[in-house]
Amino acid sequence: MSSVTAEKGNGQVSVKKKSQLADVWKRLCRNKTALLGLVIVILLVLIGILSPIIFDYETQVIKTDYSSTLQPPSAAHPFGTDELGRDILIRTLYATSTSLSIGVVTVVVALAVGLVLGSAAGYFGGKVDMIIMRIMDIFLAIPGTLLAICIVASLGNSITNLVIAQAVSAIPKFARVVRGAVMTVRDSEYVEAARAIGAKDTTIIFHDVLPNSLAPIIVQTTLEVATVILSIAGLSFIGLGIPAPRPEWGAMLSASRSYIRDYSYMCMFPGLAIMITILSLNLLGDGLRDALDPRLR
Amino acid sequence: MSEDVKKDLTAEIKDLVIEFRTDYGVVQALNGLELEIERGKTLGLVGETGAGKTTTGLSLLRLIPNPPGVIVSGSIKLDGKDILSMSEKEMQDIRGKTVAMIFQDPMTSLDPVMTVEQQIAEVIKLHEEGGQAEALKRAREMLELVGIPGSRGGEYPHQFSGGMKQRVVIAMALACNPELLIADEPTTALDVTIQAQVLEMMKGLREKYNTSMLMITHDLGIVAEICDKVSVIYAGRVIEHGTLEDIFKNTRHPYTEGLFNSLPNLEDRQAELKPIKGLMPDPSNLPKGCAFCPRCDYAMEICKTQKPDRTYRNDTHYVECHLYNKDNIQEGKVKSR
Amino acid sequence: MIKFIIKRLVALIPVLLGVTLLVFFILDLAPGDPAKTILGEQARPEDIAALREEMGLNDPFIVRYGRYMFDLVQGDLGTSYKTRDPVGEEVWARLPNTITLALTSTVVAIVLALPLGIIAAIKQNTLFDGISMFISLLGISMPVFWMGLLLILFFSVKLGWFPVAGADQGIRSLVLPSVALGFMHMAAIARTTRSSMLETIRQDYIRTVRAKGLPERDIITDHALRNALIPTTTVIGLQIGQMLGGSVLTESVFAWPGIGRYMIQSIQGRDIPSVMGCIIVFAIGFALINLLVDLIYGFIDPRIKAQYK
Amino acid sequence: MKKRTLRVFATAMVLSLAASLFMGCSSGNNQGSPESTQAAGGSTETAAGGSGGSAASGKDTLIIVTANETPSVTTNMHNAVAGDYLNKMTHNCLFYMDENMAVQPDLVESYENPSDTEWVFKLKQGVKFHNGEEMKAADVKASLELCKESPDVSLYGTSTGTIEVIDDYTVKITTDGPQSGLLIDLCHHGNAIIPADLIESGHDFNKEPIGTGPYKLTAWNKGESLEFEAFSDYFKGEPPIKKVIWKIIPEGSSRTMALEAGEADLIVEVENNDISRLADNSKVTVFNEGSTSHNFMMINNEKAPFDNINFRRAIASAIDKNAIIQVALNGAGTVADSMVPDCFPGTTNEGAPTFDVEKAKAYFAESGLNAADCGFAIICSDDTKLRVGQVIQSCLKENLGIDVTLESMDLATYLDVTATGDYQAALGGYTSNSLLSYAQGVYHSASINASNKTRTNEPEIDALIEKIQATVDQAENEKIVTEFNLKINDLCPQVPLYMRNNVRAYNSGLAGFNLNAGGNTYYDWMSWN
Repeated sequence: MSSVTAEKGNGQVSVKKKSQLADVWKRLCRNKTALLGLVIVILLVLIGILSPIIFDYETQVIKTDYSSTLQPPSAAHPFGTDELGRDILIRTLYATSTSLSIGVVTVVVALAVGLVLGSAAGYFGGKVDMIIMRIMDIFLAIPGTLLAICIVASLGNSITNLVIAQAVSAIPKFARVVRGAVMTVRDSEYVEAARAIGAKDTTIIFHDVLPNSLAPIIVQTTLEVATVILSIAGLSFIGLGIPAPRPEWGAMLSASRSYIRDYSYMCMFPGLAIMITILSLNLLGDGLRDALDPRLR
Repeated sequence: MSEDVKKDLTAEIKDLVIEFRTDYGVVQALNGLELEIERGKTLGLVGETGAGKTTTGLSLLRLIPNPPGVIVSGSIKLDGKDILSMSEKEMQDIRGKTVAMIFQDPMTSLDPVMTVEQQIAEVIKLHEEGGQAEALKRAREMLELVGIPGSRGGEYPHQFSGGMKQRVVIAMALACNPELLIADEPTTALDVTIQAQVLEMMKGLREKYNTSMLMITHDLGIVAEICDKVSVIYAGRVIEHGTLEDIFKNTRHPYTEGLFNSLPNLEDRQAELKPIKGLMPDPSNLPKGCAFCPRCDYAMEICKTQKPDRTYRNDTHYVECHLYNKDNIQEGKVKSR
Repeated sequence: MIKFIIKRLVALIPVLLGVTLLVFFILDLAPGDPAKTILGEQARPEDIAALREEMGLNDPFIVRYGRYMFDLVQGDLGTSYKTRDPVGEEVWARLPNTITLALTSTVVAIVLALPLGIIAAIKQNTLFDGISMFISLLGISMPVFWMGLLLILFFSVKLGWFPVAGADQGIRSLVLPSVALGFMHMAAIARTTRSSMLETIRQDYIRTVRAKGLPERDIITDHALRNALIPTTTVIGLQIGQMLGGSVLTESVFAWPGIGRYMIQSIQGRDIPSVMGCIIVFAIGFALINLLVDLIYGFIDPRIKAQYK
Repeated sequence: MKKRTLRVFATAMVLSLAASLFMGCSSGNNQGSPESTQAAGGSTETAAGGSGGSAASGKDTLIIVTANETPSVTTNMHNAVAGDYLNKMTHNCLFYMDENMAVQPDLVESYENPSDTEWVFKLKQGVKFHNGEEMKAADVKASLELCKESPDVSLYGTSTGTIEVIDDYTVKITTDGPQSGLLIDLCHHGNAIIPADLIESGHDFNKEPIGTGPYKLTAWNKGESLEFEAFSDYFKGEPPIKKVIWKIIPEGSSRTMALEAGEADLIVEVENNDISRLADNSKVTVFNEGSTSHNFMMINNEKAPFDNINFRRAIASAIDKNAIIQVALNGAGTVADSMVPDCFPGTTNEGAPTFDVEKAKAYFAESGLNAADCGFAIICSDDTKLRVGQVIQSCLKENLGIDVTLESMDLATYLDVTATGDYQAALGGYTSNSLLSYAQGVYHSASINASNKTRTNEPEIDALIEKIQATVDQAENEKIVTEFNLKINDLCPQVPLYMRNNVRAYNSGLAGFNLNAGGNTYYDWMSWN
């Protein structure tokens, strides 16, 4: 086998050198499932952006219509209507924007904090590392879902608090990944070189260390968006998530429980929406991992 | 010509073509390889990294990973029997018993979660009579034989140094008295002092058991020390073959010559080191003519378009190069134009 | 080994201290008066005041935390605001249910995942591989509560094979929650098993074993699997940890009377000592699982075992 | 080699072994006592009998499914409806409320009312507690006094004044001024009679709730179920149904399915959308009648625009209450217009605003307010309330042009802000067993900062409430109630929405099912056909 890889390696040498990004892109495109994930994610983002524009929140998304409650799927309502006569298709689509935006915002917040903490811990090491990571350990000692539940329960369920709760449970994960990545590049030659020419610590971290630790961080980010969306759905399902009447998949599923026997279609579409979203993000994340680090394949 | 002479061959490979079919294209690993290993003798297989040496070794065990490796054509015979037509079960009986292999990197060649004596006993139990206890006893004897106290048999590979691990691998390979031992760069990963010890040990063991051996290496020093015959392999094909004397004293192929020239000469340290220019050709895109042509100082027009035929200098020595024909083969190297 | 376990358990103490402080602080941020919540809409101010005094709610944060920790050190998880019973008892009564569910789901997950992952790896790029990896992908993408709803819809509502909720019908009650919770983790474990098997099968030592003439079956069981189990064990450990979080949702879907559901009820009732108790039990469970995983490592991997001495 | 293979799978083996160990442990814990093991067997039996359609003769277990687990079964330690249901099985009070909400003597043989403030109760003789002791006057005194000092229920201990033991079977209560609500308070589980010596010795009633009731608690599997066994020495005779199991199933449709499958015999909280489905089921009987639960939109009368009486009347007239009943209760309720529950003697709907868009507009014009300035937020603390809120939202927008926002809030915060008056409007309700306690709780100025969330502060109203309290004579009392009702309807301090129905669904094989408007069911009256 080693001979095969060696030969493969040789084969690649003759290929013209391309920028790293283009290379990653090429490898990603080669991976059909990852590409499928990417296409679905792009579609979902489009749905997320367009549905608040296309559908009027007041009249189409949350307006109740008692004359058409609990209608099974039909031409007028392809996914049927819910117990308040609202169109499930519109609500499912609209919820995409809620879930995706919260997912992305949360991950951005968690990433920002995690980057700072993780790179500080990884770069400086010693006491800084110990203190930061011990605190992170405390957060990691509580299963993420439970920590988020506690925070939302305490602060009340608003979108802001939801973001805070999810971010708090995600920060330690990012801090860990960043720390690990930073530590591997910290002692590499180009960082030593930067240090030798007298660059400041922050400059080194942000200009030399982090860009070279991107691969695991990007992968973690993609996968974490999926985790957060799943987690928000879970919180909403137990009534600690997005406050009604704003549509959210988990909350829609929770509402469908009472109608599961006679109106089982109600519990299908929001669930499918979650699954497709998570599936595509996972496919993309896996694909990115493989594309960014071909050794892992 | 040589067909007429009846040789006692342990292994014989004829016109072997092996391809690796990957996403990146089809790689021609072996390209009509021919090989003969005489009983009790040692054949050196010399070439650069990526020339197909390990593939050749693995093909004798029929262990080419498939996918992506595919044996396209050719034959591999052990003791005159074609192994390509054998069942998997028959092959399992051959592996470790008739043919054993020592791998390049002792660090990764041992299962990290099994004691070394168990790993040796495993092969003994598979191929010899007797139970677990007897196999373990034999395993410890084998360890002693390669210079490791039998009492350390209960330890795990991570508790051994690199040289000792390679001894374990050798003990494992020799445990069932194989007829053919394939040693794939057995000393490359080791320190120089350890290299000598291991080589010395292998030599001793080979003589003791009269084992045939295929010594895969890129180190001409090892070849000189241990081999009876030498095959020089380039891009999946033997381009020059002969006895030690044929190759060392009557070098014909420009590539073989290049290999010698890239060695430092102790007697004349002023002499210029002449590494072979360039790299191995992309095995997924081999030149139409002679594979060595792009790197050859003597390349002619014909080299670019046509594959060279085999030319014999004597019964034991042949070369594949357009520089030579029946008439000029005895004269030696054609001077550069 | 014992020394190692003790060392790990001692190292757990500061983490748990941190956990209690963190959770106590978070829960203290909660608006609303627990006394009011308990006494309800019709309560009179004097009753609320009396109850607040009785529950010690009027003391400053640090006093309450100190008192809580003082009791905790003595093994007392405090008194539930809602039932006025020791939280320890409440949690203890529900713990077996949660452990049962976690264990059966783990068993479901492992028993399904290992063969699936192994066969998928051996038969890489075949139809079997494709199908099992697709199922696994679905598994990690399906929210456990949706899975639960679908199982209820199909097996309870449509077919009537299993009860829709509760834990009072023995094994019959246990099947659907275990499958729902186990499926998700099965998926993650199967994926890891497959990839670590693939990774292992490509290792040099597997080639060595092949060269010995060992039959493929034995190569898989005696060598590849044992090595592949090392990363798989990590993931199994992580998954059991996540299962604790997932059990909250599963218990909620199936009305399973475990700690997860108790925690949700306690949160809704602002029953802070009970929530604290649940979190502490979860954190301890989480830590013990990690310890167990580390010990199993040692069992599988002699290189790690050496470090335990 | 085999040995090694074994070791490979050892991990899995250890895990499954551990699993079986723990499972063994858990079942041991769950079953706790031998009684409960039998009960579990009994439940399987009933399941078979129930699904067979014909109620099995020999059936002696009643399985009740409920959404909520009681926080406590100790009579003085909770004021939860879920706990009240259970206390009424294990305990008796001096009085009870019959199916028509009339007060009837329970542990009392007879009583006299020598003056407005003096009550002499003759106790029944030979009444046994579950521990075999006889219930005597000292137990009554100790129980009623315990109620006074327990924050959860002390509300029901205010009317009882001074309690004296005259002899073993005679108790005298001297009230603090005339108390018309005394007998009703004595029906509350907070005043249930428990043994004095156990109170004294600090007995854990939550473990072993000893009372005089028809059933004894045999097991409480936390989060799962409570099991009861008939008390053979019950003073009214051993109940026909020997075992009662309360199963906690929080999820509504799961409860319905359990009943349909025969896994349960009685649902306490019937999912609204399942009512019609259950009604169509021949094996199931649905009970669906009015209750005392009065639900309304509370408005903070201290804040503008709710300080304007015509504005209050305007919004009270602008809301389509029938739509709300459809949305919130799937029809299982009746429209409430009166400011108090109209199920008590003397109450009236007269003068209360009704849904009438024209009138609403007229009131609004009269208020002199501008719709644009009248926007407010309604706090909705659960899903049902949110749905109701959405109806109100669209009604006010459509009929009066007022913009209303909905504010989602958890229960604890909602209780907090509404009690302190830091809100504009909120959806809520009040359930009471008597008009007096309703009026005291919702409209008396003494309840401001507590349950008087509209912050009604009218001396005239306070005086009327006090008069109702002090008028012991029934006919006289009713007259004052009517006077009070008219006054409060005119004042319109809140926006009444609906009276929730009490809905139960049960196995048709069950005889003697009973339920009064206050939600009380007496299980010892029931039997299997």
